[in-house]
Amino acid sequence: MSNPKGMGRPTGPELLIPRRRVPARVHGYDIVVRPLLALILAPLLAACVGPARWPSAYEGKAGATADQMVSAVETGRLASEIAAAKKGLAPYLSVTIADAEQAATSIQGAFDSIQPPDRHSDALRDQLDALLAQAVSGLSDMRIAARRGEFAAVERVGRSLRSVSEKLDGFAQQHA
Amino acid sequence: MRLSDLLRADVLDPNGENVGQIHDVRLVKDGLDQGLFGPAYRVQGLVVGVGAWGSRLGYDRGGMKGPYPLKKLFQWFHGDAKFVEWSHVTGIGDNVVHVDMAKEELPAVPMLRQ
Amino acid sequence: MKKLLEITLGILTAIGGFVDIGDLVANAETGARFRMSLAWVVVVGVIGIVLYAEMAGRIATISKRPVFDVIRERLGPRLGLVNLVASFFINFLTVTAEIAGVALVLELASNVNYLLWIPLVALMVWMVIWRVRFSAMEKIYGFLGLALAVAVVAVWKSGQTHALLVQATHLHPPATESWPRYFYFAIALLGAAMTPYEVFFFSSGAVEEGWTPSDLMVNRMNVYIGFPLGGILSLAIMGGAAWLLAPRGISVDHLSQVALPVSHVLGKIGLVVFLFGMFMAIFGAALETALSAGYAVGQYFGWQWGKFVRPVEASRFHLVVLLTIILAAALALTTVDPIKVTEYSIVLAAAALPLTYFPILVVANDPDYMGDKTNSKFSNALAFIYLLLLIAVSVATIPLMIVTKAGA
Amino acid sequence: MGEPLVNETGGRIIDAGTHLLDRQISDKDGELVGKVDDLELTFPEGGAPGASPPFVSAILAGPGALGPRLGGGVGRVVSGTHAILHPSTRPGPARIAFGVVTKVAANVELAVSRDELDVVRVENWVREHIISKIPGAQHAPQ
Repeated sequence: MSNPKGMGRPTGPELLIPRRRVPARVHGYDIVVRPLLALILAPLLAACVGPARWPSAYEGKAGATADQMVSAVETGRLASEIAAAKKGLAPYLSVTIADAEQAATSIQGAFDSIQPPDRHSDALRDQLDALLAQAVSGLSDMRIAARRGEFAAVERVGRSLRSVSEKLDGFAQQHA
Repeated sequence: MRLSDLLRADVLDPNGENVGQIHDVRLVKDGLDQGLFGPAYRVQGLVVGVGAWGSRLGYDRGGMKGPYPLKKLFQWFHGDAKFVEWSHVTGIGDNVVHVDMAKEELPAVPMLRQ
Repeated sequence: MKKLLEITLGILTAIGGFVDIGDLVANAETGARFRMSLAWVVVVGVIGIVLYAEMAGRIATISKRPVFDVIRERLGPRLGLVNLVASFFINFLTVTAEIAGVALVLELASNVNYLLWIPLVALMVWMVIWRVRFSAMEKIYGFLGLALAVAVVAVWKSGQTHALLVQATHLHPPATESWPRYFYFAIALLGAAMTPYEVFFFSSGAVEEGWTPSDLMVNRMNVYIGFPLGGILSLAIMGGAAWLLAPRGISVDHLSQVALPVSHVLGKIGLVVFLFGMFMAIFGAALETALSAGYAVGQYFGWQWGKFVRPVEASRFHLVVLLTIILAAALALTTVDPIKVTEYSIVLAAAALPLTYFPILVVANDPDYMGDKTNSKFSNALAFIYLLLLIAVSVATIPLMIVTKAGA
Repeated sequence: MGEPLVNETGGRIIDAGTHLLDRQISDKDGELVGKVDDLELTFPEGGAPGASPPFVSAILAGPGALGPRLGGGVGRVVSGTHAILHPSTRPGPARIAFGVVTKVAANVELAVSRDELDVVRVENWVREHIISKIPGAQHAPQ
């Protein structure tokens, strides 16, 4: 699944339809053989991916972490957009943002506990750590503002998180 | 004696050959009078076959509507079940019942529904 | 009019069974990760539950035997006990998930931590079971749970219906997901749709309501209207996640995210209605699952069960229900992730499906029980295909769970 | 599909395992009593096998009968529970003489009230010590 640039997951709310159009015609092969192969091969492949002992595995985990963090950040941003449009209720938005913050914190914690196997991985780690920290602190700010009922601030933080989200997404695509 | 002492017991013919396991015990309501209930259910005979699995599902007693594959599967599974009239039982041991008829002479199980 | 009221049993079971915490989570999660590519599983699940719930209801109506009576009689005490232990355990996880789910909805409405709500929710569930009439119970939660239909409105107003239907024809995972995960989530959706407690509750409810053969039509109406309705609500939840959450890369791990699409499209009023619907549907499911714990145990051992007698006359039944609620609340209070409990409960339910549905199929064919109301050839053919499917699912579940690390 | 089979004197023929065992027992008021966990077979006049066939003299119900049928460790736990909960030191299973049975159909129906039977001992204990202490336990059936 090599993923050239430009095939990334759309990030803006304006992109409701997936960019990558899936071919409408599905071959019999896709329906029958691929699932079967997957069922048979998956256990074998899964056995090969252990803890991040190899740099490539570490990179994969870093990519997956970035991907998960996109989910948390985008949840916060979506909540802030709903707040901006006056379409949400204060308690609901507070909880949604707090949930996103909690998810972000545990994603960050899980990544930090993985041992980077080599120097190159250290660099990768520094790069991602910075993004994760920005995400977590942004979501914390958002939660604090939401709990205080300051939804103008929530909206502001939401806008500022857009670039973090895009960078995380770029990182995820690059290191998928 | 309890019914469960008979169920799943092995049935041995006079040659010591294993006829199978007791799947079920057939009763007929013509025994001693039991007060309100009237005549008791008395043991008429034993339903004996190989492998008891699924013998309680009803596929071996006729009348089941399907599904066709299940019907065929269980009929094949229990099709060679034998019936032993109680008069042919000669002894009851621990988890084993002796009969005085050879395996080959035992009749098939009469259906409970025509 | 009377008939209209009577179909509420089916609607409650459908809303509470189809759209409970398990479905809300599974459908939203699937929509966010796989868009609509797994929508077909909901359709397969609806047909399956319609088929087997109709049989279970017919058996209960004609032979007066609820499902666990049938399981004990046809599978015998040993296999019946294995079935009881497995079903009870899965059902217990489901009760835990539902109680926590109601508490989570209250948190969303109040911003008060869900753990503080759990004891109150557990008490409410028990009090309703203890005091509220069975027929009143099903009518209240059945109709109020219909508020979830606001999710259908949200999808419709989003203008994405056509795009979602097109997505639903893509029967393969998106590029970001693998085939094993695709199948794992398919199994989760099927487990959520066909959860065994639905038939435990539905068939016991038919006995509680004292259905007679003249109610067979009511049984059919319940099943044919109630479950597809639940299916449409499920698809709307999935659809909302597929158009709003998936393109943003959001994966669902909190109940709060499930309400985002409705809030985004319909604003405050829509959100209030949706939260209310979630509360009612999950609360209804909490009642059903807690009662089902008592039904299953009582029917296996032959104890007096049910709300159709005074509580003192069904002491052991009420004791089982009470202990189940207390222990489920205790488990929920350990801060175990309620969403994870939900996911495990539906996947394990999928693995256990043949245990429940096989005896139903056999007895629905037995004239000793059914007289001339045995299955038609058509429903037998379909039911047999489903039986094979359920067995395949049951075999595949645990390996897939290991391979995909529970869908991670 | 045909009618249920009878013998030459009109006595109904059934299979004990299929038509009697594990069925629900209900009392004269329709209340549920327990399951037919086992059947007691008696030889007339203490006769030996081979002579006159045994007849079903009683229904055995409750954990004392279910335990041995389950067998193994689980069976011992069930039987043991029965022994602990029962006042006598070596209790047999609860016995319901066939003389009080009125009908063998979907349910096995009795002519007596369940309160006269040993099998509902635990039910009564739970009622007395737990359920009846909760307010509202007596309220009407629903």
